Amino acid sequence: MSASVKELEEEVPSVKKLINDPANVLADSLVGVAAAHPELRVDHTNRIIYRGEPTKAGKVAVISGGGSGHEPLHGGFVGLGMLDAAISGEVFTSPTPDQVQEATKVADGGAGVLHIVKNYTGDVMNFEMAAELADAEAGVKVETVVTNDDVAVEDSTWTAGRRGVGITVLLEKIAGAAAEEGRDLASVADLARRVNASGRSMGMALTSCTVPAAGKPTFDLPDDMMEMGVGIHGEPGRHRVPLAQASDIAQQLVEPILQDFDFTGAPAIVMLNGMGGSPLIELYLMYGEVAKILEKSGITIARNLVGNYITSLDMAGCSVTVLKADDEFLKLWDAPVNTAGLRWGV
Amino acid sequence: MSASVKELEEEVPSVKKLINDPANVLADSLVGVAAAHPELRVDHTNRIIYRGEPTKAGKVAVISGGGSGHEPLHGGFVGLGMLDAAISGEVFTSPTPDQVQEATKVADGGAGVLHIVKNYTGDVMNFEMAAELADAEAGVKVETVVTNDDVAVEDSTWTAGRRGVGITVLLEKIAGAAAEEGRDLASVADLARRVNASGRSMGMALTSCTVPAAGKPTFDLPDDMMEMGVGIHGEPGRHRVPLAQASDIAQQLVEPILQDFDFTGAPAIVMLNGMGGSPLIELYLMYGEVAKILEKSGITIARNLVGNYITSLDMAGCSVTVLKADDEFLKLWDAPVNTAGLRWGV
Amino acid sequence: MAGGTVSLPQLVDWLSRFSGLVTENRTYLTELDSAIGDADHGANMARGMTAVMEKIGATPVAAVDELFKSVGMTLVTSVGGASGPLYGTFFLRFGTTAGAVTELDGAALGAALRAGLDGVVARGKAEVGDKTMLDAMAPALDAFDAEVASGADATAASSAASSAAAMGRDATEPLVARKGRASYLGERSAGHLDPGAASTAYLFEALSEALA
Amino acid sequence: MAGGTVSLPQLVDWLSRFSGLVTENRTYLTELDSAIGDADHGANMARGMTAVMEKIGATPVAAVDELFKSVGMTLVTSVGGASGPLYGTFFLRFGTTAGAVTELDGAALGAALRAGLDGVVARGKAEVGDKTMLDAMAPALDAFDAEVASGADATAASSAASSAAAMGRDATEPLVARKGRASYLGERSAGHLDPGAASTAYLFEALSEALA
Ligand SMILES: Nc1ncnc2c1ncn2[C@@H]1O[C@H](COP(=O)(O)OP(=O)(O)O)[C@@H](O)[C@H]1O
Ligand SMILES: Nc1ncnc2c1ncn2[C@@H]1O[C@H](COP(=O)(O)OP(=O)(O)O)[C@@H](O)[C@H]1O
Ligand SMILES: [Mg+2]
Ligand SMILES: [Mg+2]
Ligand SMILES: [Mg+2]
Ligand SMILES: [Mg+2]
Repeated sequence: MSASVKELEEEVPSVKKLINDPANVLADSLVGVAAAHPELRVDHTNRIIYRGEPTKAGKVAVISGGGSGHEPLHGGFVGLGMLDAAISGEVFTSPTPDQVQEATKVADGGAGVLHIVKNYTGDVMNFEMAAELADAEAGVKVETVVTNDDVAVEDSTWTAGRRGVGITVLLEKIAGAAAEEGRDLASVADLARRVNASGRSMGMALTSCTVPAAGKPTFDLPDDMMEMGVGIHGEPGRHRVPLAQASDIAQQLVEPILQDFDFTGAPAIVMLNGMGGSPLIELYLMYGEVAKILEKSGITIARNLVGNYITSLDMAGCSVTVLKADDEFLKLWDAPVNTAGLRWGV
Repeated sequence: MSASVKELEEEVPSVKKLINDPANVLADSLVGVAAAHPELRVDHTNRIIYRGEPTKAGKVAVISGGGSGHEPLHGGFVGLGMLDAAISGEVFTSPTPDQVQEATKVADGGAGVLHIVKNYTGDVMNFEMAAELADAEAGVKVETVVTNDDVAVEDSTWTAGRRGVGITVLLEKIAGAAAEEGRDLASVADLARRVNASGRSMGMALTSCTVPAAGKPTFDLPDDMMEMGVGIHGEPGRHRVPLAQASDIAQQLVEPILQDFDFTGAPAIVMLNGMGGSPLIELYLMYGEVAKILEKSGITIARNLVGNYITSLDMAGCSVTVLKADDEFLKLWDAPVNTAGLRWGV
Repeated sequence: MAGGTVSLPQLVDWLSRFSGLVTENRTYLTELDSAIGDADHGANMARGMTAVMEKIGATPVAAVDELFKSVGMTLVTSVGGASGPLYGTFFLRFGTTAGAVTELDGAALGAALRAGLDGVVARGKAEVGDKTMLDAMAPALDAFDAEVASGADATAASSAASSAAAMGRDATEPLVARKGRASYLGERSAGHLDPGAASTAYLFEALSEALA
Repeated sequence: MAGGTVSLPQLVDWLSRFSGLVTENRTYLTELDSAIGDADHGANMARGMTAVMEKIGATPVAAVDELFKSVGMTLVTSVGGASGPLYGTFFLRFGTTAGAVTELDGAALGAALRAGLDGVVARGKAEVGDKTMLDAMAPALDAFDAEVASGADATAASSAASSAAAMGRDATEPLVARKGRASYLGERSAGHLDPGAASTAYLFEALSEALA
């Protein structure tokens, strides 16, 4: 017997969550999505959320997906001016190639499909296999953009590279608007890569999230500590540091972003994102602190988002995303969008 | 000396929140609101959020307010088609009469002002004093609607009556749309009272919220228990019951609502509201369960909202609001609204 | 106490001691409010009475009505919640009834306190037994009046009122709340002291100490 | 073991034991993944191998390639994450290399396992020392091949592979991760076992037990 074999532990149903069987969280939640959004179409077998209408012939389809637990990302961004489909994996587990392939085939309007993939080993591999399959089996042209905006992770050719986090939200909006305008696949993919290259994010956590199937917090955090540079899967951050005031936290989030990329000389789109467990009153407070620092650094904020957009279940904490925006980005940002999670102009 | 005198306890700054001084949470948060929403006007002295443009002459002003900690309520609902102003008190503490009076005077466009007040002793008294002052000092005509939709509280003429909770969100939308249409004060107030009379809510908590100034959870809840009939201020609920599955929780929320009021014979607007600390994946899951039960009871859901709309800081849990809707309510519901928290049609 | 009357500085001392008591015991008051309310009564009272002491310090007054109008308005405009209008109304009515004087004898003090209590009833529509601050205030006033009626001075009357208020506070424990936020708990509100009754007990404790 | 070869039922037994081990130890695997990952490796492997056993039970196969194509595809389509494509590719390549046979001798088993490992490398682009499942898989295969080269049968080779995999798993503890989710922790990833290396140690433990 292996030294590490543990007793078979009984599944305790007492995890404090609004769920039935922890194994069915995703499936059960999609039932609610379908009930709440008759304007969308939900494929429960493949866990795919589509727009109600099929992709217009000739329009590039923009699709994304990943593990669930980050809602409203991605399903909440399906609709006019943003995504054509979103594929959900299990909580914090990327979807499988067959799911992605199905969404790719169905969403394709003949002009090809853009895959927006957050840079995690699992996501990249599963989308890669799906793109290979979709091309081979259905002849669908796929371009992939991998987001990797998280400055908390040191980059190097020897590692898995940086995580894709907040920029994914902004990119889905901007690329979605470009596709809606009728641009071709190469141009939408190029735009998406430029958005990714111009954006940086940094996150922090006050508490851990709890994965339903695990039934307890992913990490323990003493009452007087916080995790800086945390991801969106309850991965512990790079540094555990003493709890600080909002103004200090803002400084610790913004500084590495500004050190990593030159944001001067153009307006910025800024997102102050909640991790899921922090109340809105705190997120606005944090946005105030972040805006102060950015403006002191000579950066003009042209647009902003404050709220829960790319979450980590019930984790308390927040992240900051800054996108250096040219006129094209701003115009596409302002274009109409009609999704459960973002809506304006319609 | 009194027997209950306790040692002066030092303010521990280690509460896990994105805040600076716990005494300044509201003021600091309003700085962020002002920075994030250039389309709004924030009076930091009186803690009032106004629309960017003054109330059109002849339009009834619809204003609301209450303790903070329930965001997006009320400030997130200021804008075209909904509120003209929102007044914030300290966390869970109603605003003072002078604040309300100031908002009333400023928001008045000559056609009078509707006060939307949630039924809590403090809110009712402070708004009452404000209305007296506004009428006496400035001659502003004020009508008040007090929401009291919480079926968790037994009603009687001997008590403070039922709390105002979720219906407040729906009422602010519908009354705001009616005011935007140009209806007069009496008609908007009458409509608002009809909305309140046709709606019922019930809430529950998995965990307590933590008031920043208190620095620790308002109530302790064992791992295997939940509070049924909880309010939005971390008041303990009416019953502490064993933790249950989402489908059971939905049953325990919907049953008392349906027992209290006859919802058959008309379509319903249903809100599945998050208390602030529960992730969206769980709220959608709960909505699916609630929708199932309502449909089984013969109720057709015509419109819905799923998300954090009237919260209790970082409390995990949810509430259900059902509004029996006639064609007038539905038409006004669908009218354009452009606020930070609700937006469509524009 | 000169000639059995209460002076303006003594009344200021009352407020100062009340401010001290609610500030020192803010955590305790908030804990009481956590059990059957929304965990803010200590913060509310401390914020309000700190504002009152600042206001009084900045703008000295010449008469009792002026003092308490300022106290009442400061509470009304700085506290919010239920306690703001209630304590605010208490002090506003107290001042109006006391009038433009510089000292109060026992009977005049009793009349002013009684007017304050009536203001609380008018504003909050609670009755004795509803598990509110009234349950400390009403017995305190009854004790005060009885002492004055039997010839005692303001000092002795205040001391009796303080004891009665403390007993009234303790007597709220078994009650089921019918007014205020605790009423939402129904039967579950029994077994806890009412936070407003506890702060009202401090109000009379402060009065008694100021006149001692 | 007839004639020193491994039969189809023994290979099914291997899978069944692997399924048992990851399911029994799902909490342990998830705990390892909590420390340096996202707390799902146990759930992922248990979900995948349960699906595999259901699939195998429902559709009996006649040859090794058929069996492992089915296993690989089931893992790819039911697991997701990093482990789904990696273990899926491992078994797909294993089957392709083993071919349409009904039994494998030690050398053939070694070649099939090696092809699986090459598939993991091709898919994940990790190297030994990156703190991944490779750090258990590579020494296991090296030990297997060395045993076969020195004339041992599949049973002995598998037993050696199992020990080497366990040692490789344990050796991941001090490493700083350079691939997978743990790499985001940088230096903080040191001091913890890699969850994928732990599940791979179960893979070889299961093989050794099935052939014992
Ligand atoms: N209608 C009322 N009449 C008298 N006192 C009341 C009434 N309602 C509430 N109170 C008192 O107010 C206290 C609560 O004050 P506080 O916590 O500051 O306000 P809130 O309940 O608005 O949070 C209660 O403990 C009770 O003594
Ligand atoms: N590039 C890679 N090559 C080989 N193995 C890898 C690679 N990336 C991750 N792994 C393995 O996968 C394991 C994690 O699997 P799992 O937790 O199921 O997936 P995820 O990381 O997507 O949540 C790691 O412990 C590691 O052994
Ligand atoms: Mg995962
Ligand atoms: Mg309060
Ligand atoms: Mg209170
Ligand atoms: Mg994992």
